[in-house]
Amino acid sequence: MAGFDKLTEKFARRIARGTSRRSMLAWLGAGMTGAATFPVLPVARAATHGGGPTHSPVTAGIDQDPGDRTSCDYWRYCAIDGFLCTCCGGSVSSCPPGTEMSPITWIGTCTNPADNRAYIISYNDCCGTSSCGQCLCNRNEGDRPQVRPQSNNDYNWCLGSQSSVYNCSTAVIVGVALDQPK
Amino acid sequence: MAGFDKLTEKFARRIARGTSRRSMLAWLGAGMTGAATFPVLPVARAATHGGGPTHSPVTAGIDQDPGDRTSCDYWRYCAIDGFLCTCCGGSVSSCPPGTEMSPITWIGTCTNPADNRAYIISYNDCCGTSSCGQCLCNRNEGDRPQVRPQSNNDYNWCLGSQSSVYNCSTAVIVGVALDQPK
Amino acid sequence: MRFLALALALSVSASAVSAAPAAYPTPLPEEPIPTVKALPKAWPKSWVVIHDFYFASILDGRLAVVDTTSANQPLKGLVRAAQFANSLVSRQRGEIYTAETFFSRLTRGERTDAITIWDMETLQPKGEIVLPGGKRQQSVTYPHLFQFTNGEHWALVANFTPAQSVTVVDLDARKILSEIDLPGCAQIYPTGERGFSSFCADGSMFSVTLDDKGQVASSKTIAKVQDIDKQPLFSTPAMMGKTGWFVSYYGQVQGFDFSGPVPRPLPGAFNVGTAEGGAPEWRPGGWQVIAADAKGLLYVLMSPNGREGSHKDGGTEVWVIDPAKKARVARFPLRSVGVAVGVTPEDTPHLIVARADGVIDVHDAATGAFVRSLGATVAANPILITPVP
Amino acid sequence: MRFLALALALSVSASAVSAAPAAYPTPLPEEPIPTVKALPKAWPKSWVVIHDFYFASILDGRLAVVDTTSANQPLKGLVRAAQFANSLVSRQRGEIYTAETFFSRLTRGERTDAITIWDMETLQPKGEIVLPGGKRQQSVTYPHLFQFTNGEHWALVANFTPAQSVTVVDLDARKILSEIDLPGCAQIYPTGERGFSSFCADGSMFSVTLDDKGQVASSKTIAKVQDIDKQPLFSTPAMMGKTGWFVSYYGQVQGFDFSGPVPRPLPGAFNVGTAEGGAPEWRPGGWQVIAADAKGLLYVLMSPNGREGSHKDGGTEVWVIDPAKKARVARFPLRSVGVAVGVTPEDTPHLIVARADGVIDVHDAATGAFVRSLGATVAANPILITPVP
Repeated sequence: MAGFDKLTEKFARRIARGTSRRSMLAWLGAGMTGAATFPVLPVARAATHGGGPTHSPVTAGIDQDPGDRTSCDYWRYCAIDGFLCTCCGGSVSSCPPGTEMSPITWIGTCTNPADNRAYIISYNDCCGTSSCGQCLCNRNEGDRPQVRPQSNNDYNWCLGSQSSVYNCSTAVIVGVALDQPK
Repeated sequence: MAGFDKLTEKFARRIARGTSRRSMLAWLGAGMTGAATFPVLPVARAATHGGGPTHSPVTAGIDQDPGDRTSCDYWRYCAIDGFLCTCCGGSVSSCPPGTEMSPITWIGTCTNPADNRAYIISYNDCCGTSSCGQCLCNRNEGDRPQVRPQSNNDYNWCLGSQSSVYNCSTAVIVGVALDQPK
Repeated sequence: MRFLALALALSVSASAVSAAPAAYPTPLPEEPIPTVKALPKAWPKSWVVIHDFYFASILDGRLAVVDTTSANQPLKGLVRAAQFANSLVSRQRGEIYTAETFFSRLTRGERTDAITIWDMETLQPKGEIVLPGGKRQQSVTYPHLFQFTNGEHWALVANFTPAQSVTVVDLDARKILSEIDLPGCAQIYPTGERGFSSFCADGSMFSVTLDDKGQVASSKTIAKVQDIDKQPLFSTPAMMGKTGWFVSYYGQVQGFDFSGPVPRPLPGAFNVGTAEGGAPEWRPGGWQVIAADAKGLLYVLMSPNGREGSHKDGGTEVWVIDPAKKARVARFPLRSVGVAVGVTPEDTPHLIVARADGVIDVHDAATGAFVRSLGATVAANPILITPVP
Repeated sequence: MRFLALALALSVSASAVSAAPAAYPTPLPEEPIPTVKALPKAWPKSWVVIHDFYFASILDGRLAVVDTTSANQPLKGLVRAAQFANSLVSRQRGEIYTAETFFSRLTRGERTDAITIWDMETLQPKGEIVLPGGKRQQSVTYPHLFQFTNGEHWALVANFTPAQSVTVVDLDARKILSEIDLPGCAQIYPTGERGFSSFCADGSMFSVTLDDKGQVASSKTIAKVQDIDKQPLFSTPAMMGKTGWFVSYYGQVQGFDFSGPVPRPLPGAFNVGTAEGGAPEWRPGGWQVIAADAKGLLYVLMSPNGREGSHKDGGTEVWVIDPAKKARVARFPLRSVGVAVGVTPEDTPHLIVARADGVIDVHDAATGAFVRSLGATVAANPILITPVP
């Protein structure tokens, strides 16, 4: 396992240094035992609410990335499991102030309904602050048992971080998939 | 303050030894700066629910002590503030397994609608387990600002206990008031 | 003391004698302080332990001890289960074990992993066994991340850093015996007298026997016990003695005999079947989707909206399966979407259903008839139901 | 590594190229990892800090940093406020302070009380000051259990064991300066340049000036500043500069000038008045029932069901009071029962109402008109609203 740990550590350090996405994906392609984000509340999708009873959607502002990022239905959340950082002080791709973004996490593949491309989405968790409590969302397209960590969203991936306490989850575009999701 | 601390300690030890209620009340009458139990959720009374959507009441089984002890309306709860131990694995006068009963607490005076007597009620908190989360109840008849600790239910009285973590509140009869509540 | 004296004077002034009605010549008796309830030494077979994942504060998770016969006071007590905890209950040892994680400043600071030992009568902690390395696996709670072996004298704890390993703990001596690397494998299924098996990422099962020091005595790989792409098995089986019955995302049922030193996949996997009303089809769905009773029947939580990704959505029916006949013998409609099921070992067994809205419903296990609801009164996020064997 | 290699092989296999529509020739850009948001160095005047008491897990309380202008993303971040915590915000120091309590095993074990120092831009902890003695007062959060003095270079922490005292903390040197016994007195109202006052159980006020070492330089008792039996004052005043405006359970308004070394009760207490529709009468009700704006008006949360014990029930109207005229100048109906009120220091001030159902509503402070609701999206149990001065 030493080899795997070293790989993970190396990956974490690369991300910390802000290495380009391209090189990261190349590395991923070379074969990372990805791993998952976080909890599941069964039927959490129904329970999820947005920023308020009748609020305007939080959007990218461009037609190519459609949908309300405070809604569990947003396309990037196809395999997310947890509180949406967009409702917690962060955004779809950034952690709230006061937290630390987990350096590694699991990678999903979601199809953007606007451009019909399959994007590789990294569900990095935000760590070190307790449960955000807002916009709980659980979707499991492509989720598989824990024996396949790179395809399972039940792990707490606040793991490479200083604290393992979980706050919320992001859904970061890290590239376009070479292939379509199954 | 040393004198006060000593008194408090002595009181705690007496209770721990199970000294008779009579001697305790005599001591109280001699003048304890009582002190309060615990939190307030404004309008918590409305939010309180019993053991289930349509459950049978939890009663004393005698006409002289009427009412559902899982309901915030029960007569002994006239100045309680917190989760009802009756819904948490304890009872109206005992703490749930796994907790420790706070040795001292604040004393309210509630009128029993059956016998029309004013009883002295001790709202001992149960401590060492996290928030029970069931049957939150806040009533404030006779509650006064914190400057009068013996009449204020906002203090956490998990204080003489090993842990100050609050679980739920009891409402124990410790005697009949010499006088009626105001 | 000046202010104190004044306060005391004020407290005494708040009073004026009343006459009690003749109907009740004697006041209600004084009640003793302190009083803390205890539980029976032998818990009734109608009691279950419900794991409350506590999403609103995952670091403050808990176990609820629940009397399923009581509609008005079902909650008998809470046991701490902090930060993605796992738990075990041992009737023979009279103890509950929680594998937990703590930080010195609640959310930050120094991390400590430990097994806490709780007495089943008092629910008080009796001790702890610190787990070294800060590597305990944190996941939404799966039962098979923390298991007994060696006749409940030892416990096995799953680690994930993401390196995978298992820590072997001597519960009698309260000490760590060993750590066993488990690259590419997950979950712990006790196997034989002293050992365990795990599912591995290539679809095989890896099995270990332990010596009396907790070291690996032998190990074996059984190839192709599952096809993770085509029939991924839910990680949590229904246990019938030492036989584990697993169900796949698509309803395939596969048994494993864990009684010997090496697990034995039972021949003749079969499907729970289909039914009308699926949109698009019926599939197992929920967190704890399968349970067993003492008669040898399986209870599978089923969703009519089965599709890719629906496997954690919960179900609206429970299908009763006889694995001996490889056939479905009944369909029980639920009152709402269930996420976890368990069957009590009572003389008249009950099917306990934890619903997505937090409500616990009790059904007759033989007929599926609704018996009572406990309301949403024991747990915020009930995700596992553990009958006490 | 055998299993790992297999897992990797599987992960790569999950894929098949698709054509993107001509409408979007370029894919969405990759986004950087890690990314953590920061807050502006100078928080807008529309932001408030809302204390979430978090009843479901009191040990996991928190502060919500809230942008009251945003209906769809009002929550800007959370700051830990563990176990009956208190907090302070200093714009001039760019720091938030939380006075908290921790146990080494979440609910049990060794207790540590500490002030945690948080950076207002990053919401990251910058350090802590351990409070000795395990005596920090734990109550439902009152602002005046933790206060600044000495130009925000020092903080004062209320203790309750139930012996009452105040710990004086040097925030610059991050050390404890002294502990001052306060028998029979409660709450901390900063007074003069370096000192504080407290209400005492006999209705007096006790006032202390501190020397440059944090020791008592002088003290004074002002007798009969309130009649606790007849007009008990809510402990939390509305501050207008160094004048604190308190309201009683029955609507009596009393000002105190805390600018000098000794507090000065302002002459001419008056009542917020009465109105039709009370059943039996209008009284102040809620947790934080009074707020002030920059123009010198007071906003008092009023319940139409005023009676003994109603003082924490929340209110359905806010009455605007001009203390200079000693008169009510407006009545604002709320959309639901409010439990806490605050007024922002914006150019166009807003009245922020925390409701019993957790919803935060924003009204125009001048007219009372409803402006927007933030929904129940920032706190489970919002009980205090702190505008950032």
